Amino acid sequence: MDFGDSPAEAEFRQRFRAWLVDNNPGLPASSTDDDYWAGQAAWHQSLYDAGFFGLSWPTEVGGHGLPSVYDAILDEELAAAGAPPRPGLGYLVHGILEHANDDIKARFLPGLVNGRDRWCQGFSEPDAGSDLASLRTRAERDGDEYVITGHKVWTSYSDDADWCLVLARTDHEVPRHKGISAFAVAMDQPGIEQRPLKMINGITKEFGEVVFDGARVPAANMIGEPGDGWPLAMTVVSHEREPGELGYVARYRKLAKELTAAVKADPTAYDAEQVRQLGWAIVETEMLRHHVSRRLSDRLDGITHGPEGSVDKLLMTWTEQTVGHAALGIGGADHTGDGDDTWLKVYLYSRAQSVMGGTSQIQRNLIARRILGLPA
Amino acid sequence: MDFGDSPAEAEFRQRFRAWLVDNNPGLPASSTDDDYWAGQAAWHQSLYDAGFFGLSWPTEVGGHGLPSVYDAILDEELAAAGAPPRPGLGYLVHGILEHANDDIKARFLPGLVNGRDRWCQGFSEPDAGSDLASLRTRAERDGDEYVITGHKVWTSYSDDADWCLVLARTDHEVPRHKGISAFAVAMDQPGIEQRPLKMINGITKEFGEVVFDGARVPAANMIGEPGDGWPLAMTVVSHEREPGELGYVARYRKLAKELTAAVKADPTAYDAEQVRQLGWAIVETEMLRHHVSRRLSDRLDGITHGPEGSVDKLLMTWTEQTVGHAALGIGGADHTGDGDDTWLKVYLYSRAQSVMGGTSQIQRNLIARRILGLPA
Amino acid sequence: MHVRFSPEQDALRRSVAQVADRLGPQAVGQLDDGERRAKLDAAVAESGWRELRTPAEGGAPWASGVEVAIVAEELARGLADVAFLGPTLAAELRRLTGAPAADDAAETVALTGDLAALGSTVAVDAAGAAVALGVRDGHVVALSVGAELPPVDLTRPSAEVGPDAATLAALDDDAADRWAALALALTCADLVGAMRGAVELSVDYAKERRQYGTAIGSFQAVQHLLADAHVLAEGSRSVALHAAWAVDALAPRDALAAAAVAKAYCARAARTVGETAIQVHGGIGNTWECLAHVFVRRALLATDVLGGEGPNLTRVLAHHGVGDQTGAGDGLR
Amino acid sequence: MHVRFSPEQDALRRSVAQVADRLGPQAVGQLDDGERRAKLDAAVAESGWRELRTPAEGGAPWASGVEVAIVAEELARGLADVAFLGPTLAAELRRLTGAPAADDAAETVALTGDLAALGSTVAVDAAGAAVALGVRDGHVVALSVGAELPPVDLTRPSAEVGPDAATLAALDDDAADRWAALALALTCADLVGAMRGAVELSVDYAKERRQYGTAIGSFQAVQHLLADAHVLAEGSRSVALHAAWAVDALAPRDALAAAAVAKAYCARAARTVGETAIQVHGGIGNTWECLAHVFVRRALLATDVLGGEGPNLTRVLAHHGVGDQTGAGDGLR
Repeated sequence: MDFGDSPAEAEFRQRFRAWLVDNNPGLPASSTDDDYWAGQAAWHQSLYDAGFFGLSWPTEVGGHGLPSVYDAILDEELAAAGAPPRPGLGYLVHGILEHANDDIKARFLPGLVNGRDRWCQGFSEPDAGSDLASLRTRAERDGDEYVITGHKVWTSYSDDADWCLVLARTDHEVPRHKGISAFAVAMDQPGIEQRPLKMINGITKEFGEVVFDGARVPAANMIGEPGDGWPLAMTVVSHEREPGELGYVARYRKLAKELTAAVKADPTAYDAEQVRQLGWAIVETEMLRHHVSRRLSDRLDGITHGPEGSVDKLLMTWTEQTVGHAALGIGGADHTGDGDDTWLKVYLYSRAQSVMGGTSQIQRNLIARRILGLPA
Repeated sequence: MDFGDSPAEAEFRQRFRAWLVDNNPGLPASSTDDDYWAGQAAWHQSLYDAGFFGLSWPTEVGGHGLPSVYDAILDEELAAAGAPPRPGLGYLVHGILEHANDDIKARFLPGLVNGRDRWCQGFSEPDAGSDLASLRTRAERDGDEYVITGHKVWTSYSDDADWCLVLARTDHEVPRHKGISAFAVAMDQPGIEQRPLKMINGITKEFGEVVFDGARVPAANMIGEPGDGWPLAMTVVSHEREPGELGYVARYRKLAKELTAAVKADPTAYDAEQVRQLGWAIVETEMLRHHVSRRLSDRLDGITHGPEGSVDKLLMTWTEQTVGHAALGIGGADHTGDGDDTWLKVYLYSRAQSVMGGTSQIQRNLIARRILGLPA
Repeated sequence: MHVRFSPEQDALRRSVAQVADRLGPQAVGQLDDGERRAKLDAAVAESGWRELRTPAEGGAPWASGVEVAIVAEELARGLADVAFLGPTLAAELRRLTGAPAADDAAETVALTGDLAALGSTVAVDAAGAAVALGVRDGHVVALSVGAELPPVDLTRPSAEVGPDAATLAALDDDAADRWAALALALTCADLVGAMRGAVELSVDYAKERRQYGTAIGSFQAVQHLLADAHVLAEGSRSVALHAAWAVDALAPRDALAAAAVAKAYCARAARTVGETAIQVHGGIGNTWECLAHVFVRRALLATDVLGGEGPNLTRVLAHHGVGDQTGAGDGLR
Repeated sequence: MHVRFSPEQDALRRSVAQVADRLGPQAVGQLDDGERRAKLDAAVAESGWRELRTPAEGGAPWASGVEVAIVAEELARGLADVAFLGPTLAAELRRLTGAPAADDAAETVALTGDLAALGSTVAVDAAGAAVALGVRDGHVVALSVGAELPPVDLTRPSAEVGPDAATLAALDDDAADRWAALALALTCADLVGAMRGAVELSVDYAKERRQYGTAIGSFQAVQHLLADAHVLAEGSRSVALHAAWAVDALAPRDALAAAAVAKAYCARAARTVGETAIQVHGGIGNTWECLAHVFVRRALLATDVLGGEGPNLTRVLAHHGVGDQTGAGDGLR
């Protein structure tokens, strides 16, 4: 039981800390501004080029083959420097790594990891949100290609994306989970229309809707075999639930740090309720940091988690929403137009965490049934 | 819309306030001590004899035939004087008033209202709590009598009771709700064994278990007709959910007042979290007071509430538990044995409010289905 | 004690509800519909609701705090994007201080930058207003209304105020307390209306939206979220009605204390109810096109006007003799 | 960074769990079984767990805060009614201040009346203790243990202390911080154990108890209450383990800050989890015979030792440079 650094870890920490001094791009901690996403892409490439991205992924795909705990160290240093979090792409990388053949991995993973290729994820549909297995997008074989027709929503960065990981139904004869396949679909083609989705905090660049109307994808771009879409989706979704994968601890710590600075700068301006909200933002963020260290350490011993990801997701959600409440309480709504309205946007953004990657209700169902063994 | 007193109400308020000066028995606000229940009986009779009990019940049974809002005025004055709440027996009175024939009403209600006869309520069973309709106590006809066999729990004051309002199954051939009848059973007979039930705050006098093993009750003591037990139970339970019926606003206000006095007596001894808990105890208690005034006023216009009782019950529960948290936070656990442990007991007692009279889960089900119209 | 609407109050409630339902925005896209908004404004102007707190003979207002709260609640429930809070509070400020009646120019009030008190920084609910009544150095002043500010509440714009102030009248403590009591009671009614609207919106969605082959409103988890939201709205309504009644019925400090109790309760409840509305709508609830966030944003403004949980808990505690321990509150005022 | 138990730590955990499961109370009625309690005490005495913080060569303890936390967590999970917290903290106080080793008499610690700091008013976890080490005027003193007090925690009695105090050693700031860090980390572990035990008890009950013809654990509302309780226990475990590690690995003030973070989190979580346990047990959960309240009462003692949410949030904020605004806290110490 050691939360401290090994000599190698300490060396890495020092090296990254030194690099950060000159390379902190000064972005906000989450998408409160549409410029953020362009900055994120540059930040991804900057981290990659300096050797600080994909730490725990295989070297063949551009990663560094380090234990996952290095991600936690990176996150701690990012937060300490007030730098933005690392782009969280692990869910896509793991989905492809675990389910694709070597050809797909070799063709797609290096560009995904090095940030030169932008990817989006075409899973959810207007009538298939929590109930993903009811998706209706279809892919029909036409020679060496499939033709895709359907409507996806919540496709992150779809406007900038070069590629989309699309789930589509290839077999209508089998039960609903079984007839789904996954494809890497090029976004730059006539059969695809992309529309921005405006979020409640006004951001339009994070999510989009994508309409596939006869888009074409080579059969060789199928990830796995026909019908393998569901297990791939489960891999992706389970990684989407893991704060260690997403690097969100750095997000929350950066926010808590900025809120602390605001209160310290003018302590008499804040009442007991606001100070209390700050206290809980700090406490929960620290809790999550240690929880992630514990989970990432389990991987050192080869332990991978199944339903425990739902525990992590709820802790992450509660932490983000506690930080969001502190942001609203302390930063408040800007009624004067003087400052910016970042804190209000942080609050509004925090509400999505209890929906995306599976609602909090779904996570609780999974915990009750699969961890606690309660009857259906 | 008038929260203020009419001239008649103001006169009543003054009269009661003057009486209270000399007649406040100085009991705690809820059962934190086994002596409390003996004191409650004397308090009931004292209120009755002075003409301040059963304000809204018919004069024929010893009430005063006043509008229900007089109960709210009485509760306000009790709380203002730091006097104990009025005994809450309205659920039994209404159950009998609404479902019994004139003979039963004449025989039983005066003694119930004047406090000379003590009553308990034999509804719940070890395997029939929330699911009351599954009760298994049975009453079998034997000439002019019924013979009762079964096991009841949560029978309030069963050790002192003269009478028990018993629900028992009289017909096993019909669906479970339909075969239940209600009886007024004399407690002083050989076929009844009473055992105290010790609550988590150590109190043993409030609730008991009652085992009926061949207890006898005249058929003339049936309340209503055979099979009328369920509608009677629903009347009783719905009144048990109403804070206006139970007089609990006075309980919570008295507690909040005592906690306020403790903090005012030594303000530097309490931290921001404790002061905050006090603030919410005051705010929620005030909310509940006004809510009860609103509900009682509806009755002036002849409006009776159905599922809205579940709304009242949840507001009452949240208020009691907020007061309970303040009691724990401010009064705390007494580790020195110097003072008394009233506040710890108040906290522990507050936890039962989300179970008795139907769990909070049941109340939410009723609100969702019967008020909001959500599908089953 | 008769905590029921009179027949006249019931009729008022129905007529406000009709206007809000007929002319309020039914979808986010309709917020930009200037023609609709002009019709709504005309209907409200014609109704006389904005003049309920102007002085009748003897200086008393034409209507009590209860009538004003009824209007505020129903307008909020329907997300009516029309001036009401601002003009009403401006009229009250003139009435309480004996300032001369306004000329024809539409008025609102100016508050401090955080909206927590009367001031001279931001004009709230400023649609169509030319003048904002604020306070400087203990005196009521008239300020010109400038450019609209980036909106927090999409239904009620705030605006800059000009630097020049014409002094109208002195503001004594009783008037300040009475005014604050009305401002708090009004924002409570606004919050109650927003809660009711948000619950209705969410219940309707939960009945329609299907996942796993069934309406999501049949899941106990969703039912309980909505049940709790309904209960919070009902409790808020009771305490807000008391505050509205207290505005004219109690002494100024007691009226303010009653209002502070209500505001602390309603502000906390509204945050939870708004979050429930977003949650029940799932992904859709996090998009701009869903009305859930319009309710949330309206509640944010209503919360901030004269403060939410923190400042009002401080007021309540001070009223009960528990001193301000935070160094930031200001007691009852 | 390797946040996993070593094989030795795993083995320790298993052996404590075995003792607690074998000799701890399986029902409320067994709390009065003196024979069982004597066997449990003998097993713990034999194990040497109470001596983990006595000094080895060089003055370092035999085992780190992590081992001590492992023992505390598993004992609490099994509601073990045996002295551990008190003797461990007494040994740590001697070790840190260089006070001479205890003679054979069993020792515990004396705290202030509210248990929030070292003091000389109440001896906690005093079963079998003859001596309580406390603090007066900045010095560690030895006090005699008197009569047992009415218990809050049914598994660990508190006791009066005698008036006479033998001064043992000075207590400097670093030692006081380090000691407080261990005390907080230990009580966090205790809370985590109580939470785990309460969740297990409640899950088992929810699987068995039937209403409406089905196990209550099949209702989504009950499932979600228990799922949240499990998540709170898991989050608490992570932050409590960090605090336990920090006791010896970080500088005293940082160790104390880590412990305060953990205690604030665990205290709040434990209150909720305990209340969930009572709620899931329904009527039965509100009776003395149900173990739910024994977990709640154990958690109340663990919460109060060195304080719960309020004092520890204050410590955390002070560590981050946000001053004490309440007039009641005492910064990091």
